[in-house]
Amino acid sequence: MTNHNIQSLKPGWNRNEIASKIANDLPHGSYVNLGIGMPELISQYVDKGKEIIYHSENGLLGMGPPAKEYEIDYELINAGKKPVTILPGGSFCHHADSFSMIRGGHIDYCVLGAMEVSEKGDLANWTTGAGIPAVGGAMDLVAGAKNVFVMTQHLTKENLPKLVKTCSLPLTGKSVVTRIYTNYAIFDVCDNGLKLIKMNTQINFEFLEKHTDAKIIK
Amino acid sequence: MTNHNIQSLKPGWNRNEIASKIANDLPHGSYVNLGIGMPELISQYVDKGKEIIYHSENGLLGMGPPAKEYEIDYELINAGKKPVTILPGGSFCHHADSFSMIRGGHIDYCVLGAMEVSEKGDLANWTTGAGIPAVGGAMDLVAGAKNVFVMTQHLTKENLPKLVKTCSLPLTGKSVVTRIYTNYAIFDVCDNGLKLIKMNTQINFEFLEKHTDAKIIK
Amino acid sequence: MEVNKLINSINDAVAEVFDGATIMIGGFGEAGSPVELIHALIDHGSKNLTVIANNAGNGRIGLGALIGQRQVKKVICSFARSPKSITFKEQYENNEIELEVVPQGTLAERIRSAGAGIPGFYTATAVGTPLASEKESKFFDGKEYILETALSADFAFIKAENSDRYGNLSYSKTARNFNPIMSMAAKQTIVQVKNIVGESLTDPEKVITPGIFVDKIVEVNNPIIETNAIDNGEVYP
Amino acid sequence: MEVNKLINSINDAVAEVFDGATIMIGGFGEAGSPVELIHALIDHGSKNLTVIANNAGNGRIGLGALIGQRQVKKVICSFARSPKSITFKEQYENNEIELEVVPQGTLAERIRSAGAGIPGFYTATAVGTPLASEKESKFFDGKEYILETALSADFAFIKAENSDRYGNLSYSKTARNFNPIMSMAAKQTIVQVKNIVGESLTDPEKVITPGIFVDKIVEVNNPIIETNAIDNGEVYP
Repeated sequence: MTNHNIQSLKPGWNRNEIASKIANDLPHGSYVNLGIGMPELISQYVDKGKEIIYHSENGLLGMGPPAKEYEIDYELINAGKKPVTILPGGSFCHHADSFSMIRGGHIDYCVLGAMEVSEKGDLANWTTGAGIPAVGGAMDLVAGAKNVFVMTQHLTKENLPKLVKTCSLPLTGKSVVTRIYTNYAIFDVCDNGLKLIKMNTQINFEFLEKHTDAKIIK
Repeated sequence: MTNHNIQSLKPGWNRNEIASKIANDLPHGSYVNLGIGMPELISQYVDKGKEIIYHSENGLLGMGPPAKEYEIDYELINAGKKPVTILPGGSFCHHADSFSMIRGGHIDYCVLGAMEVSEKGDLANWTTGAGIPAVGGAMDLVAGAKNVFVMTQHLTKENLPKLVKTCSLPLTGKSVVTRIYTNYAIFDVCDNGLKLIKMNTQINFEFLEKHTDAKIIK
Repeated sequence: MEVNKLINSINDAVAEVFDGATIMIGGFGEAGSPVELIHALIDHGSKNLTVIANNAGNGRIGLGALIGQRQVKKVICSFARSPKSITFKEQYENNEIELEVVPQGTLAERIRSAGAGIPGFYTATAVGTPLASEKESKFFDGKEYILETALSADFAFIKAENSDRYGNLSYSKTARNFNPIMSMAAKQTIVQVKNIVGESLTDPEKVITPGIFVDKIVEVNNPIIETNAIDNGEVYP
Repeated sequence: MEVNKLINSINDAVAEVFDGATIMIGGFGEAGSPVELIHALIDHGSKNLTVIANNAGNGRIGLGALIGQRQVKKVICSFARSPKSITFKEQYENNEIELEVVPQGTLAERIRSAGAGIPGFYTATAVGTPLASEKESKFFDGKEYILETALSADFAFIKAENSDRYGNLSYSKTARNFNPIMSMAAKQTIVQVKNIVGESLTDPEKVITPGIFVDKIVEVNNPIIETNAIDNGEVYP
């Protein structure tokens, strides 16, 4: 990637704009698991006219917003181990029951970050292969949720494409991602590649193809 | 079996006496599942100085005595579908959790009736092969409980031995019975046969051997 | 817009059941048995059903009546030999209904497995018995186990004590039995409940079936007491 | 004589732990983590332990301290990379401690399986990933699954909210997590509980862990709040 390319890169949508787009696509009444990090932004953009039920894999269904200072209870935390709240209609369960919700196909949507996504929907997001390998619930979520959404920057910090023909990093799951939201565009994972659903207005298709290693279908 | 034999047959212990012997052998604090029928007699003979916790496989731990007329609640029943009570310290659970107690080896003792028991500890007690086959929880209990006690008459209604070399009826479990209580004697199932633990005083060893097809070890 | 799974009419609640469907029916004996949902299904008239339940019905109400109406082609259960199981017995003896006998714990675990995304598991139950014939076996630490597969359904009929609008359920005593696991294992879970408690169950620690496993809820305040109904010779319809 | 699993001294509660034992430790982060039992184990001094937990400890208290004392030879967990997991990181980077990484849901299910008498089960989780290498696979309905085996332990260390003398337990909110399933999966289950409530928990519908899964109970009224302790730089012993 040359300096020229870096200078010409457009920011596209910011994190909050991506979060808002995902929030719009979550249907009323759906059961949703939001991954740690960027996906945590999504819930604040959900239209007040919809009720979404949030699942946290540590045994909390009906999770509410982060706990305010005076609400903090270290026995009421989310999967990121941060103090949260529980909404009316919420419930607690143990880990095997909580992961039955995930693995048994009861979670309608999960949204996760990515290091790489392949054009077949393979996801790599748990380890670079260096350091302490730590997977958490990511492999369960991608194997079990009905719809697996990826929320990610289109390019790595080195400006390399994250959407690739074949993942080079260790996989989290094979053919699991159903939809990808980046700062540049939204794609559905199809049998023959990534189908472009929406593109940021700052960029054009040529630019998108140049910065995407995976096959894009118009 | 000749008339002479039938006339010479001694009754041995009655059902209540057998129940009392089993009750004596259940240790304080043990978790016990009593099968439908004769084993239901056992709990009334448990010494007041011991506390036994009864499990009923339909999701009741800490089962109490049968419900009195004024206590009847058709939503509080035992595995035989009869109204019962729950004792302090009792709890309810769903069927998979209840059978986890059985199948996971958490029930210390189960006591079941028998059509046949082999000298290897095979048990047949669920079907004669005719009529509607119906197994209930018997196969789970014999496969899972730490100690499987059989409580049975020594002879069939036709005065044939129930303790046999090899079961002729369809099995409930293979090499599962640990101890047998009959009206004539008590046996432990050992590698090389049924070890005689106690014998009714009305009978002698010769008589016992004559009416037992399985190998008895003195 | 609020999540609200309550349905006013019990007939609407079962309206999507189709001919040839597989239906799980909760309950152990009469405790937790969704008799009114079954009666609505009799009215609805679906045929060639496969029923997964612990028993095969009693008398001529509830599951006993559904079988009596010849709507059921197959029963998967642990114990079909109850003295009051008259409609099943009659059809079984005439080879008019199929039976798959499953040990009660294996039945429960197969149902839970379907709900938990486990297509198969190994168990010691039934090893060496006729119910293990034709089943794959495998040794773990020198002991033999057989492979059992998940048991799922198109619909689950559930009876519960309390529900809120999300479908969070609590049960009464041993009426819990198969209901929580069946609610996990069906594509559509339909619940008859004694009391609708409004916004939410009072205590989130006390929810037994979380609403995620529930699709439709109908209130039946005074359900039939099966024992009394059978003693009184009641027949549906 | 009455069933009574209460033990007065926390040191007595862990006295049977032996060198080389496998120990499950409940909790997810600090919620439900039996810090005081772990500290008693540090005092007890057992070595070469295998620990099964979701994480690998934080700071220098609880599991972080146990690892820091070099009593642990292996950790089986889903996530050992927390920023505060300092003692594990140090030993892992020096090849002084073993790690088996297990996806969190598979970890939970393997533990529950041990408690439920299931030696192995199939799952879609991790199929096609490095964590599936060397695992048997099998197709069900055309989809690939891998075989995972039960995970049991010699001891389980559990933290609960309330207990009666039978060991019936309830938990507080998300402090439930791994505790109920670990209590099923160990030969000896040792519980630290905030409140002993006497004869029985008030409501038999509300028991989360039935006493059958519990061996020893010790009361710890005011357990350490890990977050605060770590922020304060506390170190055990």
